[in-house]
Amino acid sequence: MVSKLISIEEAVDQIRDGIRLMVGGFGGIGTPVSLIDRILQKGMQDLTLIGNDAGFADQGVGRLISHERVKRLLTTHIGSNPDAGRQMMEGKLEVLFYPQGILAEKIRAGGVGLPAILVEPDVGIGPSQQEQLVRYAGKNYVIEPALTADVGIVYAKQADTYGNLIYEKAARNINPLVAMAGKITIAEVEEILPAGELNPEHIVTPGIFVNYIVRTSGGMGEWGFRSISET
Amino acid sequence: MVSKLISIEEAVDQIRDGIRLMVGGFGGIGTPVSLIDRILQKGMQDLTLIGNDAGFADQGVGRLISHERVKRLLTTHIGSNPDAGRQMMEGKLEVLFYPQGILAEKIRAGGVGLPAILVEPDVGIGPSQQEQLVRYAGKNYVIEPALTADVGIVYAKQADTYGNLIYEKAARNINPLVAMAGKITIAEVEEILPAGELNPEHIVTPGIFVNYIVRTSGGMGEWGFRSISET
Amino acid sequence: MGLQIDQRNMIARRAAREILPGMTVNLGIGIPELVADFLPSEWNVMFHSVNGILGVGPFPVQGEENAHLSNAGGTPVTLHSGASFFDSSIAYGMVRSGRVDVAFLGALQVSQRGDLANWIVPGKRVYGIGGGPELARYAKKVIVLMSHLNERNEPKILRECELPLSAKSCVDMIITERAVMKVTKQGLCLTEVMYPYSLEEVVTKTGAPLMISEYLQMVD
Amino acid sequence: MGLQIDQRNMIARRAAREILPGMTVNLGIGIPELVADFLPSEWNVMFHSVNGILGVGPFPVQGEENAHLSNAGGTPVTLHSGASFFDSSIAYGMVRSGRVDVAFLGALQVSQRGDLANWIVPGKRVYGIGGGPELARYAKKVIVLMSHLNERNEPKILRECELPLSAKSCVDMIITERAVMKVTKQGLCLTEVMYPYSLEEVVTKTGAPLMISEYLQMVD
Repeated sequence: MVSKLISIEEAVDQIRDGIRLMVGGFGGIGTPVSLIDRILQKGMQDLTLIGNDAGFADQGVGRLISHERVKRLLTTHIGSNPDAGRQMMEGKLEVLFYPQGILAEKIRAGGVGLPAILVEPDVGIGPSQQEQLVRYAGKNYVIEPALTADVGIVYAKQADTYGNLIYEKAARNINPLVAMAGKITIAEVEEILPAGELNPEHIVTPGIFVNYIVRTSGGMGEWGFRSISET
Repeated sequence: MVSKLISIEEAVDQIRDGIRLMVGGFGGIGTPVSLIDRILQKGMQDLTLIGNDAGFADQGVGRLISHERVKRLLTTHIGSNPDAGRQMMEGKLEVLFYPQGILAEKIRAGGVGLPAILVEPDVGIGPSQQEQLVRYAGKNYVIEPALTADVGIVYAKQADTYGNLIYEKAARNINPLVAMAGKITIAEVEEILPAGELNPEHIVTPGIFVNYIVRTSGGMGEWGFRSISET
Repeated sequence: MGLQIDQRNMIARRAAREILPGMTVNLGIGIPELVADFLPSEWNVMFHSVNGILGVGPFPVQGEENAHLSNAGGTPVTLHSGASFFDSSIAYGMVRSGRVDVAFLGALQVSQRGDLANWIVPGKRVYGIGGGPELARYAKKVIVLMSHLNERNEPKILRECELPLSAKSCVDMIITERAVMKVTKQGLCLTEVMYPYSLEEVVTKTGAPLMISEYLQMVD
Repeated sequence: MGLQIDQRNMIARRAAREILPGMTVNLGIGIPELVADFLPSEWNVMFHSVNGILGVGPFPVQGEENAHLSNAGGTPVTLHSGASFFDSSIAYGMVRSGRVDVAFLGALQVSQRGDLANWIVPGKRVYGIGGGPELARYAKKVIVLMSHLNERNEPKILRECELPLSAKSCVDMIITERAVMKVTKQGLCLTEVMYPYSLEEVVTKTGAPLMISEYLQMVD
């Protein structure tokens, strides 16, 4: 079998200025940090970033925002990255907020080829963002378009060379959804095995969704935990 | 932890004449046969049955149809059960056909609390079944309502007493979707372990979706395989 | 804001009394994260975390944190027996299909009708909408745990929220370091006043009318 | 209908030539199930089954069938290395998002425009819509494998399908025991005639006009 394992440099060649980049991870956990590092080093900019949250200013996906590489952010929460809020208020960063479960379903819909989802209007989508309403079975619903991306990047614990992925604990979060929604999907993985060595029952993301695998250069160790906010 | 394990008699007490019953399984594989046996014995009738296919006349879910316990069938394929086709043509059985992937998504939508899905009009939903069209982003879509059930019955290989489920091979099919879509979900299971004995990474259906577990009395062994159709 | 750790713990301890054995409970970020500490493990309360865990256990002892195991707030956790992992779409599927019994949320402001504001302070700080609106809309019971006053000692419980709303008419109960209030159709009903605060101190520092429960308790 | 096993195998062998190494391929019920037998395992073609398998392997030897491992047609199968299991919503997610390279389907009738009928014979037999319409609509390439004639020796390839359609204008290619035809914008183009049939026998037994390819092959 042709292995999908490539170098991180080859992988990041898929990512160009101005693309829609979707990123797995939730509050820093399960973020593909090596890919993000390399995107920063290569200087890509004007990105449209889609992800659960804005991470932290100096960690994970948040660094793309803090280094002003992102012009548009589709997310649910930016409380842990004050740079995102500041750039938003200064008009440098366009932010579209979605409720977390809705964002997850929009990404999944993109991944499984559905055009859109129907959502109740009162779950946190601002009226200005409600592009189209439809009356159905006596109630109003918002039509929320499915989300896809030019490139999706995810973090997984294990892969085989076909691209089958297994995640780890809470690092699963939105990664399996992001893995389906990219035209190109790149997985950053800790352990890479020959095809056939993962138990088919335990695979969470079938390899058909994954175009490339790269070996992670780590980074988790340095992070530690941080509470996202204290209300 | 209060165990969700009950007897098959207690489980089938949840099922009454005229309810919407959703059943896991695909072409006989992964069907909760012991529960179906007991439903037949108890004489329940006027069921609305939702499932992938009509099974076989003398095996699995098909027996409910052949014994004329079903008045309405929402499914994708009945080619393997001639009784279903005959009852349909005689006007005894109302059959609504959905394309397989659409039926699966309708069940999933019901399970995760979404009201409906949007579907392209040319994937096999008959015009007479297209209840409501919506124009969205320059194209027409059918609004297909989410499916839920009064009771959903599934087959799993392993459960713990909290109701976490692990399936086996192709017996997974629509079972994890059906497990989410019932107001009451009953799982028929081969092996039942104390809570904590299943690896949390390997659980496919979290126990929150499952109300009751019963021990299967088997039946798979006798079946053998049959090809659904030969075109 | 500005609460001492013992006040935060007191709120969490009181909140735990709203939970019954076997319930499915979501703990939001902040004070809600502390609630689990006040429940006996043998009650088998299943704590739900929107990042994809059902069955969150106690905080780990220092040095035994797992880098991949935190709650939605980023705090390291452990697992309870019967726990499972899944993706966020299923986590919210549990919420949206009505399978979460109680959600504890933090708040910036709450109105007398149970409106919730917890995502933005215009011109100052943007948190983001997060998962609050969906938990508020779909959990069977919604309880806000927060400080009674903001940093400028102004009431956070108001006739109308001044901050943009996260969700309307969703809160069932408010627990602060000073008081416990139920949201009823007639407005807020004060049921408990916490030591060392007086009834008058609670009423004065609440920005909405309070009905006094006939069973009002002064809690030590 | 009524084809001998060697004819069915011949169709399947010819069909296998439309597959390249590493492709993702869906095999429908009937003759399509036989296609995998004619591909070298080292090509690592990933066979997709809508009941929730990617990486279907060869048929097991008799006595080694697994009761829980069959393809969508109910035939026992084995696994190829790299295989995975998932639920049917993900199986169709792969289809709908355009990740299946080739789908081989059976048919009752096909029109000259590539319309497909394979779900009902009104008044006689109802098969059901199954997964055909979605595979037909979303697979990158759709190839029908069927007998050239029905049980009454009438053509199954027609100007217009007489039976209710499963999907419109979706078929790219038709392979029967008599011929291989491509569906083009101008209509059907005959590219191969199978031994022992003659060009005339194919044309006569086809219910739609056939353009003859300038590269027409008479296949032994």
